[in-house]
Amino acid sequence: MQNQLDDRIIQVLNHEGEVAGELPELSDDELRAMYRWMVFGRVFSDRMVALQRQGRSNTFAPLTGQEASVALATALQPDDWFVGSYREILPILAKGVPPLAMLETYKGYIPTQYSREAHTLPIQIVLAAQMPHAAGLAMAIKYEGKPHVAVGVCGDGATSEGDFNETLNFAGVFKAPLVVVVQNNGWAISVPRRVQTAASFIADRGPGFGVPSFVVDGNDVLAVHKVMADCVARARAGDGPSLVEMMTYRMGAHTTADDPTKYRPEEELAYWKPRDPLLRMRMYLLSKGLLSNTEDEQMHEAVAAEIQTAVSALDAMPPTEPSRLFELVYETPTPQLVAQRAALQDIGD
Amino acid sequence: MQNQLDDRIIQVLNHEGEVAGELPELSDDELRAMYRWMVFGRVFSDRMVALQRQGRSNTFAPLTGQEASVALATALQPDDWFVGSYREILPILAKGVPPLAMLETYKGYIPTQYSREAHTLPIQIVLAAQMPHAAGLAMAIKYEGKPHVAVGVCGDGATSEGDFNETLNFAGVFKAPLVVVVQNNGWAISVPRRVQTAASFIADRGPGFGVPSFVVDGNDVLAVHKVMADCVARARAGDGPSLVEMMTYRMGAHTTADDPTKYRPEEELAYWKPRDPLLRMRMYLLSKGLLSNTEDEQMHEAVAAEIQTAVSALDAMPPTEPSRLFELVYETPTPQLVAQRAALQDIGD
Amino acid sequence: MPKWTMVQALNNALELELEQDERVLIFGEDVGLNGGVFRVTDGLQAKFGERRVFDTPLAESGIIGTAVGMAVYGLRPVPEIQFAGFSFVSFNQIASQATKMRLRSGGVFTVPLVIRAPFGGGVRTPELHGDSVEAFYMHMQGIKVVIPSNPYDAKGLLHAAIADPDPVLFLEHMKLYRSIRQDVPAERYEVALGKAAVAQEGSDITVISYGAMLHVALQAAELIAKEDGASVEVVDLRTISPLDEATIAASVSKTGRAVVVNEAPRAGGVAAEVIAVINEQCLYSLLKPVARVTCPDTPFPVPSIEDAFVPTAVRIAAAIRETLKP
Amino acid sequence: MPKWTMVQALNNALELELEQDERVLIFGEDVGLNGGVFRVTDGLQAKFGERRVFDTPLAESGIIGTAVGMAVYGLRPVPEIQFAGFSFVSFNQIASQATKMRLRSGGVFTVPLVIRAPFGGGVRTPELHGDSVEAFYMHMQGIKVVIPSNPYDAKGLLHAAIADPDPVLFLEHMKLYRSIRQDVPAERYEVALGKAAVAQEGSDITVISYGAMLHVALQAAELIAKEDGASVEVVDLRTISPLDEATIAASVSKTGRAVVVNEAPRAGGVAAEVIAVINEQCLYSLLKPVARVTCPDTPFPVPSIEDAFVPTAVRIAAAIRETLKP
Ligand SMILES: Cc1ncc(C[n+]2csc(CCOP(=O)(O)OP(=O)(O)O)c2C)c(N)n1
Ligand SMILES: Cc1ncc(C[n+]2csc(CCOP(=O)(O)OP(=O)(O)O)c2C)c(N)n1
Ligand SMILES: [Mg+2]
Ligand SMILES: [Mg+2]
Repeated sequence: MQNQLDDRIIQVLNHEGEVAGELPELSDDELRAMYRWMVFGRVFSDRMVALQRQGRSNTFAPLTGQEASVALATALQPDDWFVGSYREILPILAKGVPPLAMLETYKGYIPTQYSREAHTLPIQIVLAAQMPHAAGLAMAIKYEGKPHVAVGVCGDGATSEGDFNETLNFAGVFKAPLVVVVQNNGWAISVPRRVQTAASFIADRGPGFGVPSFVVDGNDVLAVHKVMADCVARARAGDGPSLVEMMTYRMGAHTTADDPTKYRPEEELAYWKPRDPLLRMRMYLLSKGLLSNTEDEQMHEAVAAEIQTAVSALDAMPPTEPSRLFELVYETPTPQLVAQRAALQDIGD
Repeated sequence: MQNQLDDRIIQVLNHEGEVAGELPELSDDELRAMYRWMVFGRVFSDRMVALQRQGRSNTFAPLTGQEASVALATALQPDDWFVGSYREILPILAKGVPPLAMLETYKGYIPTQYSREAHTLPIQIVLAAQMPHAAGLAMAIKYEGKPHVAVGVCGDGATSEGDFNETLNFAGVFKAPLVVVVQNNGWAISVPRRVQTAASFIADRGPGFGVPSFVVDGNDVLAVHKVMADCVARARAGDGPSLVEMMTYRMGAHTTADDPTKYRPEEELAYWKPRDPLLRMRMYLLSKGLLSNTEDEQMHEAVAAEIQTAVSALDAMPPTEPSRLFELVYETPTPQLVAQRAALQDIGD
Repeated sequence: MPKWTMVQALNNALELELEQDERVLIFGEDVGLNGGVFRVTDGLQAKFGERRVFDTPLAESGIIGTAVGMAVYGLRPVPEIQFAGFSFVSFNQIASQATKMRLRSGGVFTVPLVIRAPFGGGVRTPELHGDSVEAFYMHMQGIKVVIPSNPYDAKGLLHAAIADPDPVLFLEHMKLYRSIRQDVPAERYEVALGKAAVAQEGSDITVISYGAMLHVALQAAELIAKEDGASVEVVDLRTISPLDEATIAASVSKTGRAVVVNEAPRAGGVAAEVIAVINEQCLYSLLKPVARVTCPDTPFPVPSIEDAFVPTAVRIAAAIRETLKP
Repeated sequence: MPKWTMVQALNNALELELEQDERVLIFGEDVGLNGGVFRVTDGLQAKFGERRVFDTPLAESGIIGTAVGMAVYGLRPVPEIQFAGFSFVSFNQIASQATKMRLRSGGVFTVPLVIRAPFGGGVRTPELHGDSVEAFYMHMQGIKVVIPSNPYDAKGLLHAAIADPDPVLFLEHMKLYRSIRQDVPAERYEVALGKAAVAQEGSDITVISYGAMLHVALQAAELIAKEDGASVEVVDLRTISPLDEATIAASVSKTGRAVVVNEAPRAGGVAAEVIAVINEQCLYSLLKPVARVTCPDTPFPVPSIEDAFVPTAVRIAAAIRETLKP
């Protein structure tokens, strides 16, 4: 149980949903909106898994248990950039990427629904390779003198890659307005966190690159929001990068292609079940009177309906035309690509 | 002057050659032998530069000012492995690689003088790429249950590469009998240390990988020996890896192709001149009566003669036969290589 | 003889190697308790322990770089890269390290290393899992590149690769992992590196391919035999580097016509090298231009459109027909 | 018009770009105060400040990876890799990131990025400095590869590369940095990417090359003209990817004979692709097999034996003579 609480771990709500630290400044509406996104993440993930089981979608990485990741987006402004991988779907959606873009991607289509305005890069598959992009975005923001920040997120496994470390180093040297976030969910497929590094905390990487670092209870959405808000504010003020390690837990399989019973001790899941980030936030909202059980049910239904709308929109979409791929290699297809497209179409006919 | 002394920097001799810390256990003969190697390094480096100027050798990276690096080898046993780059010539020689092997390499020949018994990898050119090899050697030593260690060395610039960080991480996770050493000489060609990382010390990388780390006065050969002896002993005892940062200074140009007046502040050199590691050790030996000025001169002459012998041996060597390259791609040349070798020989005739 | 899939044949080869040679080590991401994401290393940790078969941190450059050190020391590391596309993260350790140590040390240090990695289209994987990367490694000196097309060859080639004193990149096409069962001897045997096989003899035209495409080529050959009555010789390269130029030249000299098929993109692919070899060795036998059937010069397509890109029997048959024209 | 070396022409192109476009940034190892190890960026930091021209930590993957982020943001990064052989450390950021962002985002995010890097034999550099790497990048989709053979083209191609909306790898042969002076206009002009040039017209045979080898090919052509009285057409590819197939085909259709020269090793090199193109486009015009003159399939040779490996005018002339035989 490497993720046990520790003095260093910043917490706002304990796992009973009781206030255990200083609350971030959030209005009641913001709190409810945050909870709604968490519900969205849970329902969306379950729906994706179901679609995959029905053969209507390709391999999907469930985010169950990591819904506090929505707070990686809630602390951001529209012009801030968000960069993550397959496990960051929830903050990607919350940052403004339409659910349809995710559905397209997992359907195996070339996405048509990305927009520059969400300031969010597509999901990264090569672990940690997105992190230098986030640093580069932050360097560009600084170069242009803009008051924005970039957030780059990866998993605990990805922190072992050279690119993760080079990112911290570039961010430190250039004092880039970047927040580097690690969603430490205890596992990299079947490889437990202790095999990734002998350090006590991944956050211990920070000082070696001159980057202030923080460990936060990653199942406590309010704590994550608070830490992120602080780090983002410092970056915005020109005070440079930070490293945030979220202690969370992957409650599901790695992906729909994975069978965690092969490697995961049952007690571990039992330990984490009551620490479910959704439960905790719901208990808090219920206790504060910001949510009733009925409202909660209604919210679940509304979210499911919203997702169904996106799924229906996907079903109504024409599948990707093979020829579209030829348009996306270069701005102008090379003579070779033009000829190859024509040749493929001939055969297709 | 980022290399100014600091509480954390382990020192045995101050730059006046006075004892400022606990002396390592070394016999008088060992002390004299160590000093002789330092002289060897200085004279060898100067000679290589001269050979390059005469067109008798290719680009060379002088090691002047970094002669305390010999202590990276003096703490090792014959079966321990040493892995470094072009700046580590002195410990490579001290570890048992014949000077002729270095002369061949810099002459642009395929070396014939390496021996497996020196347990020393050839000079690495791709910065930091040798570091995982050192970790792999250490893992192999541990796998075989041998009481040996591996030492991997790179420069301050090389620590920015992914491979450097991945090495620390593997070493930590596998508790490999490895000592990772950084020769922080203040510069990576024209790029000063502060541009490499925002960390106060490169040694601060250690804790982020669970690797104990030490900062040592890298111009104090006794301090380097002492720290290395400790780290090597711990590794040998099964207590895992360490990270050692040597604070030293590149007193010459980066290589014979480089002009440091383009970028290096003069005051910096002035600061470091009196901190010359050779001077310091000589003052200590003189003060202890372990060396006289005459003996010192004789030693310089003997070393120069020894190097001359190697240079003469090089001059007497037949140059590399082009066909030899074909023998060193695979153990058995492929049919393609056999045909290509024959074709090249036809043209040559 | 047991009827095994390629996964079983590979698993058996690794088991035999671990049994017979203490120097053999298997490591990588998820190869331990989990047995690899495709179960190629299934059960090996249970049998040989964590010392011999172990998970590493998630860092391909570190995996290959430490393997180089182990190989120099005298071990026989067999690391796995989870998908061949991720070998790019370790490109420098392969291109400039594993393959250069022999030269750099004047022959004193060698790197007997086998890098296993799955790849290939047709199985609807996410981005960069399906890419065929062999041409990048074919242009590298000091490494051999192997791609088996069936369980029998897979086992024999893997044994030969592990016995080889130099680095070998061993690429396993995901589509072949479980789609074919074959008689595979349970004991150790080698299929020599550097030797192509004539998968089907024929007289009118030669189709040269490897890996999953070999089977598509065989389908096309069948189609042509049935519909056009022509006799197609099909060559399975098996080793991509070094190419078996003699087998290629012998076949094309005989048939006078050739189609080369690879799943990778066209420009600078294996097919180009095969065509260059044919040009050099048997141009005068050639009755028509050699046809190339490959993926186009695009990134590997997203799953929903894969089938329009990866060479099909119909596309290969069309190229054969075109090349058969007088 | 000033007579400039390639270093001066490149320096001038970078200066003009920095002047005219605030989005252009130059960074890498030693490119700032030191002006690059070959002085290609000399004086640029002094003129444009550390904000526009700066040194980075020593990490090629970080350099290219951050450049990708900057390019997505809307800047025009022009990072330098100190020697092309070290680009392998950043191979994944080039092969799977810079070149894939357009597709991954459905065209929303693009990566206008120019990676400059020196390479090439004949200048007695240490290991891995001299290696010709272009074939690795030719097989990559979503990047263009440029190798100029003279100062005029170098400047014009660099302007075109920086103006290009997609990643470009711009390879500068070290031997050409200072060995040729040429009239170079001081103002901005473009030499189009993707267009080969006929460096010398001829009628009996075509020699196809690029970079430093182009000049060796021209010497061979002169030798052949003088000693054999044959007329050699010499094609300078200039852009390696995408290849200008039309120019290649036009020339070989005319002459009926071809020799392809590249400095890189043979297997899977650029010459193989050029031969495949000739096979496809003008096999029927071909009177003899196309000859390949390349380095052998060895690592780049150590300095003392370089000259025995890198193609020479004598070797090229021998290949021309062989190919000219009836
Ligand atoms: C460079 C690279 N290597 C390997 C993989 C295969 N792979 C995909 S996910 C995964 C585990 C990732 O673990 P972690 O970074 O902790 O993220 P999590 O899945 O737990 O969110 C691996 C090994 C990959 N996608 N990229
Ligand atoms: C991967 C790689 N990138 C760039 C270079 C070019 N280069 C050679 S030495 C050097 C500076 C190295 O600095 P440092 O690591 O501090 O070692 P030092 O030379 O100071 O001993 C550079 C950039 C290289 N050899 N390898
Ligand atoms: Mg994880
Ligand atoms: Mg240095």
